[in-house]
Amino acid sequence: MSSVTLAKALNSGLRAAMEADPKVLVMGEDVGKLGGVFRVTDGLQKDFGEDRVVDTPLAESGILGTAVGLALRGYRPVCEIQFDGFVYPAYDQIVSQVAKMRFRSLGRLPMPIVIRIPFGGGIGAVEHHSESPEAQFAHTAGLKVVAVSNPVDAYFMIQQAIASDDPVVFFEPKRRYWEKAELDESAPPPPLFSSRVVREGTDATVLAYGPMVKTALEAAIAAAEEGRSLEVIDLRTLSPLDMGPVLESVRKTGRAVVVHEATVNLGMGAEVAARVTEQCFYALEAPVLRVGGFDTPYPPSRIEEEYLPDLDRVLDAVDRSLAY
Amino acid sequence: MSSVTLAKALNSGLRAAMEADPKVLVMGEDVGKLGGVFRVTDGLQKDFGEDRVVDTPLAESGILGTAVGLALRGYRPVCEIQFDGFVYPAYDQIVSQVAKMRFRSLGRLPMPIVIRIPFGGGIGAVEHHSESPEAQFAHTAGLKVVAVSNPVDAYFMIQQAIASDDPVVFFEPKRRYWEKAELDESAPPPPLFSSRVVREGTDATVLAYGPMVKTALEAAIAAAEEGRSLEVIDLRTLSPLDMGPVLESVRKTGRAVVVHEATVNLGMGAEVAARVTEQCFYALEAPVLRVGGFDTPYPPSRIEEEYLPDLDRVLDAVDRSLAY
Amino acid sequence: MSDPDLGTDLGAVFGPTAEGAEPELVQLLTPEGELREHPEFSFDGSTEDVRGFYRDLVLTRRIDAEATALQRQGELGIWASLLGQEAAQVGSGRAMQPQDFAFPTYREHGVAWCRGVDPLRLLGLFRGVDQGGWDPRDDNFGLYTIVIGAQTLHAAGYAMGMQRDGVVGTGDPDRDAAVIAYFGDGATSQGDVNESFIFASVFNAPVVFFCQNNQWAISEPIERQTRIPLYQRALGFGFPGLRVDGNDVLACHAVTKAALQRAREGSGPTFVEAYTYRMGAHTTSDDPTRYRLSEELEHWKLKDPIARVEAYLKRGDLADGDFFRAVASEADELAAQLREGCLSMPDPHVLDIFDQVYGEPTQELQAQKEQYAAYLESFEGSHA
Amino acid sequence: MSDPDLGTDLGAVFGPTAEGAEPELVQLLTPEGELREHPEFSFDGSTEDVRGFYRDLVLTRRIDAEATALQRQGELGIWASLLGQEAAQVGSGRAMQPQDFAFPTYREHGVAWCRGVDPLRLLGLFRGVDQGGWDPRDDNFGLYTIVIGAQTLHAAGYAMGMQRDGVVGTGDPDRDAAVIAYFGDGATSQGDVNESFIFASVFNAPVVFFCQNNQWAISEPIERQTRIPLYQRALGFGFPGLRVDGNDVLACHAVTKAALQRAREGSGPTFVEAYTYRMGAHTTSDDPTRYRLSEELEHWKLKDPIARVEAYLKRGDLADGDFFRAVASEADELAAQLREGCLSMPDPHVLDIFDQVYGEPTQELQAQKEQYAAYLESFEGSHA
Ligand SMILES: Cc1ncc(C[n+]2csc(CCOP(=O)(O)OP(=O)(O)O)c2C)c(N)n1
Ligand SMILES: Cc1ncc(C[n+]2csc(CCOP(=O)(O)OP(=O)(O)O)c2C)c(N)n1
Ligand SMILES: [Mg+2]
Ligand SMILES: [Mg+2]
Repeated sequence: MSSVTLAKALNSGLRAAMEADPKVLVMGEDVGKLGGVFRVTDGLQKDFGEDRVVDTPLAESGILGTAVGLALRGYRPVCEIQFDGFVYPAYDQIVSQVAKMRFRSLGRLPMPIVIRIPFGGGIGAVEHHSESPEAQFAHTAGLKVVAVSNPVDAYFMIQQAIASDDPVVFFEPKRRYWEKAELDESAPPPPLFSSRVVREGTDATVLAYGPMVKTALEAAIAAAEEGRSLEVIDLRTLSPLDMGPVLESVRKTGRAVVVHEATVNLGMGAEVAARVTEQCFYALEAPVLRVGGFDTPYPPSRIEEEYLPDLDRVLDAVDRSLAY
Repeated sequence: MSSVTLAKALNSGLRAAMEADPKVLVMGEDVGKLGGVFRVTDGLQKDFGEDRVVDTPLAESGILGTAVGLALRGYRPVCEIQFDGFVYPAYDQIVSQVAKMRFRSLGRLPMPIVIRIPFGGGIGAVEHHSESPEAQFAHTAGLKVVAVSNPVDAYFMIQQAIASDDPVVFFEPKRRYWEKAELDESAPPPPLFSSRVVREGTDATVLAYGPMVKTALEAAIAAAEEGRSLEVIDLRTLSPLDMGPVLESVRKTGRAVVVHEATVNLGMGAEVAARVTEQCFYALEAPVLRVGGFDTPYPPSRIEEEYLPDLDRVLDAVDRSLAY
Repeated sequence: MSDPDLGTDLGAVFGPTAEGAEPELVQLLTPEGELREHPEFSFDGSTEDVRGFYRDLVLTRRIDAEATALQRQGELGIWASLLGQEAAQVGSGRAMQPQDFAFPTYREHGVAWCRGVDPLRLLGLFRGVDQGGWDPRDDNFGLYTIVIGAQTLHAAGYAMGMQRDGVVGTGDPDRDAAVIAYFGDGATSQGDVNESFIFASVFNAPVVFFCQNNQWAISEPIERQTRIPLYQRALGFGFPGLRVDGNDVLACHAVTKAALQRAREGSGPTFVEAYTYRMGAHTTSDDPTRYRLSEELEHWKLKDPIARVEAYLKRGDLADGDFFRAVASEADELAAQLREGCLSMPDPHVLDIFDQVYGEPTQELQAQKEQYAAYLESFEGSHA
Repeated sequence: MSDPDLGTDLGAVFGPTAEGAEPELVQLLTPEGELREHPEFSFDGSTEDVRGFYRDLVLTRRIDAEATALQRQGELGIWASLLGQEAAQVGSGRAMQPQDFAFPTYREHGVAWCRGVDPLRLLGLFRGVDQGGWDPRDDNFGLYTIVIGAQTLHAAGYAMGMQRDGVVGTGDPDRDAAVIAYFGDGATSQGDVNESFIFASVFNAPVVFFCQNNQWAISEPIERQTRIPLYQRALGFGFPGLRVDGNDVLACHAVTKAALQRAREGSGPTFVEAYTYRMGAHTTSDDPTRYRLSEELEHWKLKDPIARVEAYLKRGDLADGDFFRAVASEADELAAQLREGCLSMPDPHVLDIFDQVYGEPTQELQAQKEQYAAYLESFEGSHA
């Protein structure tokens, strides 16, 4: 048992995966000597060499396109996108090649590629460094999408994602990179594509993932002081969604609030709301409410705290839900 | 009054816009002599010259990126993406530049760019020629997104989109290009960003856009024969959504089915369902049901008719809704 | 332009040297069927090889013609004809070793033939029964790629994989391998293609970039993609580029063989521009009369890739009537088989697609499959 | 490699001619401050101009230093220093005419200065109060662009607009205009940048591609982006490319002026590689000690862009102590103003963002604004 940051847990997970399988490669911009701008790949090139930890030319489409070729040759590339806002140049290779190669080949050609994306805001960054593009990938058939919320999941989920024969878009909550937790590397992890109740409650269900899980938990604590019992679920997997625990919880509480940083319009909350409503219509005491970014581009960092969902906005939504 | 195809109506609309404003440019692959693979720009280069109807190098990011520069210089580029599946190389320029330039400039710099995208399946095409990527653009703040369903709208909406100082992603139902309708060019059109009831009914509301409007109307006719009265709404605008007519209708019928070709998971139907449920919760007799593509890539054309939503699948959903 | 007051003509002094100048084109067999000397390249094959090329060229063209006919009769949804590009494809395809890997566009039917892919498998995509009916690992021939240029990055990455597998520059001819990436003149404008040049050159990956410049990208002439000869693009990325007569199978073979050899030895990428012409429409959906003149076509007819080989074989009495008759009837048989196979191609079953998306199926998708199966059954078999 | 059995060395015969060979670098002022002759270029300005450059260089460096200090003190979230690149930016910036237009990256503070943009406006993005605080139309200086390479396509498009406006090649020096696109060495690997070369060359658009090769893309050395001198990239696209001493303000001015002139006259694009060095960290968030050696830094210190101009002015008695003192104190004043202005920069109001997304506001967004305003009020002003 040791206390590690989320960034360090990812680093350890990557290291474990590279030790376990010589076909695992890490590639991206500045992942070598620098160890990535968040140090997630720190020390890997030193220990595994330049052939397995590849500083690529500055071209995201090139990174994903060559990763496809490497995967066809039997490798398992783990591609780092330096910041969420820079995944778009690779969008074509991701949605038309990575996501479709297996389908195109009648199921023959696996694409064991992991696309690591530090996402979300809250770190006082400039434009394009605080995006939340997860819904666009979750909408793309052929991809699997997960989001990490804590160091323990980070350590295990990155290894599970690398072990997957399907392409996984792996979202890392950059504002939580420095949060710590006790990590027991011997404790058996839950399946990669499963969501989990992280706090039990009875009055309403708060659904979150990535950086918003902490916010949801803080909201639940605050609510408890006011005598309201919130159940918090960490979705963990965004595609496929693991609706089991979600439906079970909502059937119990009758109320649900979905929280994410991404724009509410067509964000993950839309899909969760639609499914919850469809699958436990009569159990709902109130419509599923959504808390997320407004329908604007991400604002200048000086006002990002007002733009981002926080404890108060979650509780406000819970109040509105309970008012039904 | 003359009977024109949807493709011809777009052609006439483009011509009218180019005559009205010398700053309007048409650019894309094969839009010149060929007149586009669907002939939507037929004859325009001959009449307006190569400076205003530009055959570009084969590079979608280049098309949108240079369009941004032209817009900054005061032009109004109308960019043709040859097929839906080929918009992705331009995705970065669209979501990070076209969509954000005005916001980045504190509202100073308009981006009067229209991105024409023939979308959807049903024409027996090969891979990448039958995609429905509208939800991804609707999720992107800074863009406006519309979908055309008939020749009359095509003629007016393309002109309205070109006249807009905001970027408009303009979806054209390629399988309906050859459908005809009477066009009265002097009839005043409804606002661009408005949805419309295209058939009145009382038992349930069917919401559709683009190619699926015809399918929805056919379903309504079939339902009528079985004594069920369906109201059909053509959403027309996907971002912003015009919820007024939708909510009014659902409050009346208590039931709604959303239909689109795109993958159901995080498709437009998710957002419509979430909003309808939130905004007329107590009026709903049944959850909003969604009919759309399965969570697979678009299949080989020999089975596309089974993959695509059709009259029967719409009616099946209506039955399930009425069963609540 | 000359700019006296600044005392320098940037274009002249710092511009592309070969601008304007007619680029030299590697040719070993003239349109008349005469062998030609070239200072750098020579065909090192036997007469048997040339007869083999002739057979490949004829069969390839026949396959293409049959597919076009099948489309006309509604058996294929669309077809992309390689008419006129047979020599570029057979010459380069035959230069490959079994361990090499080819990444095609949607038009490399001749390369597929050389790699040993059953021509029938090529039709699936165009008939709409599948999106890639062969297993690329069987013959080291990738799936057809429709998104222009995307496959060039796959090629660079695959070549990087070969480097990591230690099959480059070992000196063992049966071991050393390389990749060949096919693309068109229009594709050279895509960011992906240029990025593939960068990855390949920076990592010195064993890739031959084989560009068939057939003068057209649908309706756009080559001038819409470049203002200098395409092969010179490579000079901007630090590796050799050269232009070969794309209608000369001997030259295409010699040049590609040298480029592949260079890649296998660890000397990095080469750009080969096969200068040829798209004799047919872009695809069966296209109408070239809208944008190009028939004179151009007539001009290129004189450079036909097959006629010159036939002339060469006949002039030198290197093949007799029996040979030509045999090839012709083999072509007819092949075409007949192809037609028969096409007509009897089974349609896919819609329920199968749910199992082809992921290696590890998702509950959600399985549920969709079951629901849809039940739905189809509710029509008592009228759909299913 | 040499390949006897194939009788040709593709690399030698068809490879980039200048591979290996030390590329020639345009230099007019040596690091020691001595003027140097060049066959093609000469500085055509006056001593007054050189003093002006000196002032620009010093003030630019001072602005940069102050911004770095402000970041260290927590007044800016981040800062991208141009330390070491002053000459490239001032030389090229001063070569522009008012009607020309510049598309910068996030590091062109020196160009902004030359264009007349208030330095304070540059800080907004880095302080997080806005994402572009100046109106590009005021000084023909585009907004900072963070997505690497994206602005090069905007530049090509803007230049195509100039062509359509009839302000290229008219012969009227006050009318003819051109665009200059700034980007780094790392950016040359992006598809967008290569596509911008293609659009500019195919349409012969009036663009100068000004690449500041500062040897590093964050932690990646130039070898990760190219294996030949960057300026040679242009040869692959059919327009001139040349390398200039990026620490020599006179050479950067002369070369950029000639390139812009060429563009204005309608002779199309030019690629200028300003060979320089990033003396500081990539940004204030970066730690270069993790990936590069201090020797390199020491080596480049000897080529300082300001020292050589100072040496030149002093050696020739072209400026006296008063001049240098005046510039120094002007710099201090400017820095003080900048600091004061920065500290008093108003924070944006969150409710304003709802009005900056669209020209024609949407009901949905207006509703969100009103709801949020009401929500904020519910905290009796504690938020708002
Ligand atoms: C990214 C992308 N954009 C557009 C298209 C549509 N398209 C198909 S083929 C083609 C022209 C390709 O020309 P070229 O590269 O010269 O190859 P050729 O067809 O001549 O063999 C175009 C524009 C596409 N398939 N992919
Ligand atoms: C598309 C994209 N990918 C990655 C980044 C992250 N990033 C910011 S600056 C930079 C390096 C740029 O190097 P160079 O082009 O040489 O410019 P310099 O910073 O040296 O001036 C990178 C990778 C980005 N901003 N945009
Ligand atoms: Mg072509
Ligand atoms: Mg740099």
